[in-house]
Amino acid sequence: TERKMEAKFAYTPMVEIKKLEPRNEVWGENFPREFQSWSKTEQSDFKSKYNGSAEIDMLEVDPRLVVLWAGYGFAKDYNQSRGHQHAIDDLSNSLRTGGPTGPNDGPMPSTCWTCKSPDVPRLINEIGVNEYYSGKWASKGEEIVNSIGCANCHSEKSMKLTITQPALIEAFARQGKDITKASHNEMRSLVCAQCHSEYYFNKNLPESKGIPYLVFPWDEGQTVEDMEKYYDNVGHVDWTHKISKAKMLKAQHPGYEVFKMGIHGQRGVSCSDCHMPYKTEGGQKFTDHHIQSPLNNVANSCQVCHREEKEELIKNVFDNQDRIIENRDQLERLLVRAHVEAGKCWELGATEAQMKDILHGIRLGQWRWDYAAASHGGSFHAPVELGRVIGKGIDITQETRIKLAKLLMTLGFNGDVPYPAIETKEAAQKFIGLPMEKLEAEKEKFLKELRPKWQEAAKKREATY
Amino acid sequence: TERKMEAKFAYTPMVEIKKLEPRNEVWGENFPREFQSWSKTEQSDFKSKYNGSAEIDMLEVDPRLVVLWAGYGFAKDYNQSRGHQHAIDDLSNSLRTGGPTGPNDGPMPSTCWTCKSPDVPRLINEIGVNEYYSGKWASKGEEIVNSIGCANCHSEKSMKLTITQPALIEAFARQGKDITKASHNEMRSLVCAQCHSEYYFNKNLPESKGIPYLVFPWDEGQTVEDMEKYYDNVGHVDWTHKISKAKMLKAQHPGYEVFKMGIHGQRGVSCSDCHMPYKTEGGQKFTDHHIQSPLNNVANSCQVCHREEKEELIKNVFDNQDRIIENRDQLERLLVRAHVEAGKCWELGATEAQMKDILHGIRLGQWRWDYAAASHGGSFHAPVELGRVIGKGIDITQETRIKLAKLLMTLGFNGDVPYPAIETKEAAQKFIGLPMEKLEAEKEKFLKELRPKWQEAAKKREATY
Amino acid sequence: MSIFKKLIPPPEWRLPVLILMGAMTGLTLYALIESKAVSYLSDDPKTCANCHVMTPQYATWQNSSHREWASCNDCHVPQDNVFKKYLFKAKDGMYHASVFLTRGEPEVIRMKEAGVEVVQSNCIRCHEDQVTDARLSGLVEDHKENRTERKCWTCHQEVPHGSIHSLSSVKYYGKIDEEHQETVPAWLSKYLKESDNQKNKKDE
Ligand code: HEC
Ligand code: HEC
Ligand code: HEC
Ligand code: HEC
Ligand code: HEC
Ligand code: HEC
Ligand code: HEC
Ligand code: HEC
Ligand code: HEC
Ligand code: HEC
Ligand code: HEC
Ligand code: HEC
Ligand code: HEC
Ligand code: HEC
Ligand SMILES: [Ca+2]
Ligand SMILES: [Ca+2]
Repeated sequence: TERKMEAKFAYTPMVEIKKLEPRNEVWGENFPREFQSWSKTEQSDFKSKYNGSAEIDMLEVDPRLVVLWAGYGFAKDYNQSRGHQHAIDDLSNSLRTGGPTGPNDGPMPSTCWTCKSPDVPRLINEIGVNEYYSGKWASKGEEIVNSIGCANCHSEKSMKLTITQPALIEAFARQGKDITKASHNEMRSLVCAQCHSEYYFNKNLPESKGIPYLVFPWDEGQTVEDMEKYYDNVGHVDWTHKISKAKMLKAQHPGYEVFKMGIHGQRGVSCSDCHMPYKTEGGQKFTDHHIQSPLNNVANSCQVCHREEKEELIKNVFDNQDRIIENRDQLERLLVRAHVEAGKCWELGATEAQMKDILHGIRLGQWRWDYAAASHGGSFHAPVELGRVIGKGIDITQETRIKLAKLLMTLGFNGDVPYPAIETKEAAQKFIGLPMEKLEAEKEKFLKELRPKWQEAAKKREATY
Repeated sequence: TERKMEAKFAYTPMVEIKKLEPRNEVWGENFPREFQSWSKTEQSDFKSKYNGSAEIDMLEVDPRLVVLWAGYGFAKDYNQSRGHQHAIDDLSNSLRTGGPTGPNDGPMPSTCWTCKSPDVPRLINEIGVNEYYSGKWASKGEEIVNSIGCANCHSEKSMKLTITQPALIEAFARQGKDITKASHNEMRSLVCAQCHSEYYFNKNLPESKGIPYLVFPWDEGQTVEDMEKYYDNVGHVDWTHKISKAKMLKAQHPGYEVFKMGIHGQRGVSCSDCHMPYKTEGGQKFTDHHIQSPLNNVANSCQVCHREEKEELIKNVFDNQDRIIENRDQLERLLVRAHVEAGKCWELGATEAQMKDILHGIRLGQWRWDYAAASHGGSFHAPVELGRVIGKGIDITQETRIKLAKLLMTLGFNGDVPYPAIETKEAAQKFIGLPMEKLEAEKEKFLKELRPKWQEAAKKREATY
Repeated sequence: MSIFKKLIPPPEWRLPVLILMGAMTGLTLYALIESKAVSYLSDDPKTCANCHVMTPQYATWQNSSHREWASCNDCHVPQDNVFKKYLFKAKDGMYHASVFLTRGEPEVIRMKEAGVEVVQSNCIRCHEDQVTDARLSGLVEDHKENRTERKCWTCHQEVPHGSIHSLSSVKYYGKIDEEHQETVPAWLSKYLKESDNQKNKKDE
């Protein structure tokens, strides 16, 4: 037919896209609508009640977090997520990644780059998975510069959605599922599951001994209990808490897992339906690549399926979030108390044997809190499940505090362990003894000296493509 | 032809219905479809995962309840609700209403009849509200014999929906709302709110001193906190717990209140949409008066609005219920523990002052549990809100148990107070010291001797209508 | 030949069978007439609503953005091939008529699988140029498939019948506007006829 012919003639690709091309602008030549909308993830000006693209210092908003994470990187710096185009900058700017002075310096491994850039699949293809995961974060600074983009989700040949994350493919395989069999609609969520999933670094994989290999802990399932079972089985510990000495787990954005348990996930609504809804321009429907909070785009996301007023829909979201976050915040307070009470026990000379159950209780309670808290959007994605998880978290934490109360009295302490003075981020960081000035100075130096060199080197390399 | 005629045929009344006619059969002459469907509330053969019309002895299913209600009527007997046509029988058969031997005997007041029969509006109209609420339950035995029916919800003149429950009208008035301004769609839920609402008996109303006047505690609002505030303000106590001596509140089916906080309530879906869906037979549209679990009628209720398969919809309901009930059951266990721990404290010589906060904590924790548990269907009607309520209930109860743990040690008790042996209803009732045989014998006598007399007297009275 | 022979019943059965066959033919005719099944062959939406079971769909369609563009048959009958169109209609028509007459219609009618496919392909028939990008079809593998495999009304839930589906969902069940509305009452239109006709003549 005429139009189809037209298509073949008029729309020859502008450029040929190389395999695993990391530069989004290059893809943009062929796909201007998608590229232009993707570019808008640069914007950082929308704030909803709890989320949005604006930069929000979570430790400022909620200094309790500092105590919960004492002894771990997150106590130094933790911000609410921003658009995909900020991923590289935010990783580099975070105090968690420290101030490396050379390729073998700094607190974080290479693996940290994994969910931040289309340079990652390129690099894995070039040097292999083990090599990629090896070494310090700083060792790949010159290689990884483009922020999350086309090559993370698309194959350049067919433009089909594609999975470029080894961890996701491997997690499916270990569960006996073949990700290549996923339907197109499932792929509209699975491309997100590449990164918006709970993960840990496993250093004991037989073929990758000593390498912090990225693993999704889904072997037993994806509920909070399933993943806890997995971690308990493999004996995984993310860090030892500075105050309570509990062997902690950190939950990291189990977004996909939680979403699947909610009613939208159950009904087959995909992440893209809400975060990348179709948009009509010039009578053509295309996928809006401005991934963001749907509350900044209710008309194209929610209202295509729901006839209610925008205000009403936003209220529904807030109602769910308010109800979940009320108890989540309370659980935080209880965990702060549990940590300081455990600290007091040690101070009073408690034995390992006396503390054993208590420390395990703290681990399980905080894991539940974090599963709910780190799953951004989860209070809307699956509120009933998160209500359950937090309720159970409160139960476990309080049961632990009963044991603490008894132990404290056994140790001769009769009063209440006071709630720490942590009204501000600064106060909280001081309370746990973080040398903030030093950390900030190191970071500043890194950003002024080393990082510009990485960028320069990368520019040169890319010029040869 | 028949079917076309049918569509055009309007009702011509067969009989004239008297004002507040209590006999459902009489209304049935004019409205055979509604009457016939209403008659089906007699059926007691459907069981869903947690509800249904079958007779379910809740104390048998869950003997923890016996301990939670120690010292209160509910510990004697408590069944899952059945269809409206059983209301009079179930009230009479319940061990809670005892075995009166004459009009001024028995543990319960007249007010108990209020939500069981269309004879109630008739009687109130005849003798006045105060007179109706006065005296023992047994004093009205000859007057109230027809089970929940037409006159509870309809005006005989226009067949319009109407509110015949003084407590509901008064609750609206105290909140500054005029119930006569309610829209038709609101009325489709408000007729249910007449009975499916939290209530208490207020004996201190200025105009009705000493009379157990039926009141809906909605002055501060309808959340669990709002009603608690109301009860704390008026200093209401339903009973003193036999073991812990806590001044308890009993929540009674806050069905309407909870429903309104869920997404269906928020969207303007009414109770009738699910429990009395429209039905079309022979071209006539009518309301299915077989009020029951919608899970026994998914095709006509849920599927009007949802395209999913029946099995899928039922799974959604069970998923919500499972998630809520898991933590609700855990809260029950914690409350059992709290009661027996408090009992132990008294045993060890605790003082009122030492127990004050603890007892208040038990009151608040159990009130939250009961708000969630007594609201049948609530785990589906508003799961996110009930998740919040139960989470908070767990928090309060456990905080109380921390106080208990400390007090027990202060009183010289170092071990764990054992969880009572309450594997069966019998064991639990024995544990709290209920003389079940005596109660059952009294009831039997009443059912054999007094009740037949009531029924006979009523028959004579109705023959004169 | 031998097959026909086998079908002829033994002599003693012939009379009852004849009567039965006559009755069946009569009943079928009755069914066809009573349900105005012949009207099924037309494209006028009102003929669907003839059968009061279809009133909710008629009423919702009438209030939809599609009223001016798509009739029932534009969506519910295959439009790619004239033969298929009438075959589908006849099959459907007989089926609906028999359900109607036996009062088997459920409170909430739902499309059967075959019907779902038909409607989906009709959405695409009209909207293909909007939902698929001719340009991208060349560059993106499976572009058309990706865009059209999900049922359109999982997102566009209100197109065109709204989201409440039930025989009881419309107020004047069993009546479509034509039957109970007289925009211009008969006595008045009789009076107006002449002047109308005159006007028409003048225009000519
Ligand atoms: C039915 C719609 C819907 C679906 C499907 C959905 N989300 Fe969300 N998502 C939301 C809403 C609403 C929010 C809350 C936004 C806010 O509070 O501003 C949200 C929040 C988020 C946030 C935090 C956004 C921010 O502003 O910081 C992330 C990240 C997120 N979702 C990722 C996902 C992923 C990944 C999936 C699929 C696995 C998914 N979502 C599926 C509606 C949805
Ligand atoms: C390659 C990894 C990766 C993939 C694939 C990915 N994300 Fe993200 N996403 C991130 C990271 C990292 C951030 C945080 C960036 C930051 O804060 O600097 C983020 C942030 C977000 C945000 C927050 C935006 C804001 O305005 O606050 C949303 C929403 C989101 N992603 C949704 C999605 C959805 C939906 C998909 C799939 C269609 C997806 N993401 C795929 C890594 C990824
Ligand atoms: C499996 C994918 C994945 C891995 C591995 C990963 N991240 Fe992220 N990261 C994300 C996602 C998704 C977000 C956005 C989550 C959100 O807030 O909703 C994010 C957000 C961030 C942010 C911005 C918000 C903040 O926390 O301040 C920083 C910084 C960050 N990650 C650093 C790191 C570091 C350091 C590591 C290694 C220890 C790491 N990431 C490993 C997926 C990942
Ligand atoms: C986080 C994942 C993700 C990233 C990053 C991403 N896409 Fe997409 N893209 C999708 C999804 C999901 C779809 C929808 C596919 C579908 O349903 O057909 C899509 C669709 C497309 C399509 C098909 C046409 C359309 O609009 O639906 C094109 C072309 C496209 N993307 C180009 C790009 C380009 C160019 C970039 C980089 C600037 C990019 N994409 C980055 C996930 C992504
Ligand atoms: C692709 C279709 C689709 C999109 C897009 C969508 N929803 Fe939904 N939504 C559904 C379905 C399906 C249900 C389940 C109820 C049902 O079957 O009608 C649902 C349920 C809900 C509920 C009730 C459940 C709850 O969690 O309280 C709310 C509220 C809701 N959606 C709000 C939103 C908001 C806000 C957005 C946009 C951020 C959105 N939806 C986007 C299809 C969608
Ligand atoms: C959206 C549909 C819906 C609405 C609206 C609704 N309910 Fe329900 N109701 C249910 C479902 C589903 C159940 C659970 C049935 C089961 O578990 O078998 C239920 C259970 C119940 C039960 C327990 C039934 C039993 O089998 O014992 C009662 C009583 C009840 N609802 C009363 C009400 C009242 C009163 C209202 C309005 C104030 C209302 N419902 C509104 C769907 C609804
Ligand atoms: C006059 C008081 C009254 C009114 C009005 C009333 N109910 Fe009930 N309802 C009851 C009582 C009492 C029971 C329990 C009867 C029993 O167990 O013997 C009950 C039981 C039920 C049950 C459980 C049935 C089962 O099979 O287990 C449902 C569902 C229900 N009511 C819904 C409604 C709905 C919906 C409305 C309004 C349309 C309504 N009720 C109006 C008093 C009332
Ligand atoms: C405000 C209305 C109202 C009042 C007053 C009321 N009830 Fe009920 N009653 C109900 C409703 C509604 C149900 C069904 C609730 C459910 O289980 O979902 C019910 C159920 C019952 C049942 C059947 C289930 C069971 O608990 O075994 C009995 C018996 C009963 N009530 C006894 C009483 C007694 C005794 C009193 C007085 C102390 C009383 N009722 C006062 C509304 C009321
Ligand atoms: C628990 C409350 C309740 C009881 C008891 C009740 N009805 Fe109804 N009735 C309703 C509701 C709700 C409607 C729906 C009104 C509407 O939406 O138009 C209704 C509607 C009706 C209608 C209007 C036509 C229709 O079917 O929609 C008639 C007639 C009727 N009821 C007769 C009766 C008769 C006869 C009885 C006793 C056998 C009875 N009702 C008992 C609540 C009740
Ligand atoms: C009169 C219309 C109507 C009826 C009847 C109805 N629903 Fe809904 N339902 C809705 C609306 C509206 C929403 C909110 C989401 C939306 O806007 O699509 C919803 C949401 C839901 C949700 C998602 C929220 C949640 O609680 O998880 C489920 C599940 C659901 N309904 C199941 C049912 C079931 C089961 C029944 C029958 C017992 C039922 N519905 C009856 C209109 C209805
Ligand atoms: C624009 C396309 C379109 C037109 C025009 C249309 N329909 Fe439909 N029809 C649909 C779709 C889509 C569905 C499926 C709705 C669903 O499942 O939610 C449907 C469903 C139905 C159903 C199944 C019952 C139901 O409500 O889901 C019937 C019957 C029906 N249509 C009859 C009609 C009649 C009669 C007309 C003309 C008056 C008509 N349709 C016009 C698209 C259309
Ligand atoms: C003789 C009465 C009658 C007429 C005329 C009629 N229908 Fe139906 N229709 C029915 C009945 C009865 C059903 C329910 C069948 C069932 O679900 O068992 C039905 C079901 C349907 C369905 C859903 C079931 C399916 O097969 O997918 C569609 C679509 C539909 N009709 C469309 C139409 C259209 C379009 C017309 C006009 C061309 C029409 N109907 C004319 C009686 C009729
Ligand atoms: C006979 C051709 C035809 C068919 C078949 C058809 N449409 Fe349309 N549709 C149109 C036209 C023409 C318009 C523009 C109407 C307007 O501008 O008011 C339109 C408008 C729309 C719109 C935008 C307006 C709105 O109501 O939201 C949507 C969405 C849509 N159609 C979806 C569908 C779906 C889904 C189907 C199949 C169930 C369908 N169409 C079947 C011709 C058709
Ligand atoms: C995943 C959800 C989804 C599915 C499935 C879907 N659409 Fe859409 N559709 C949308 C969104 C979102 C828009 C954009 C609305 C806007 O820009 O205002 C849209 C826009 C449209 C428009 C343009 C409406 C206008 O007002 O310009 C038409 C026509 C349309 N869709 C038809 C279809 C057809 C036909 C199908 C099936 C082949 C379909 N859609 C499937 C979500 C969907
Ligand atoms: Ca954000
Ligand atoms: Ca029941």
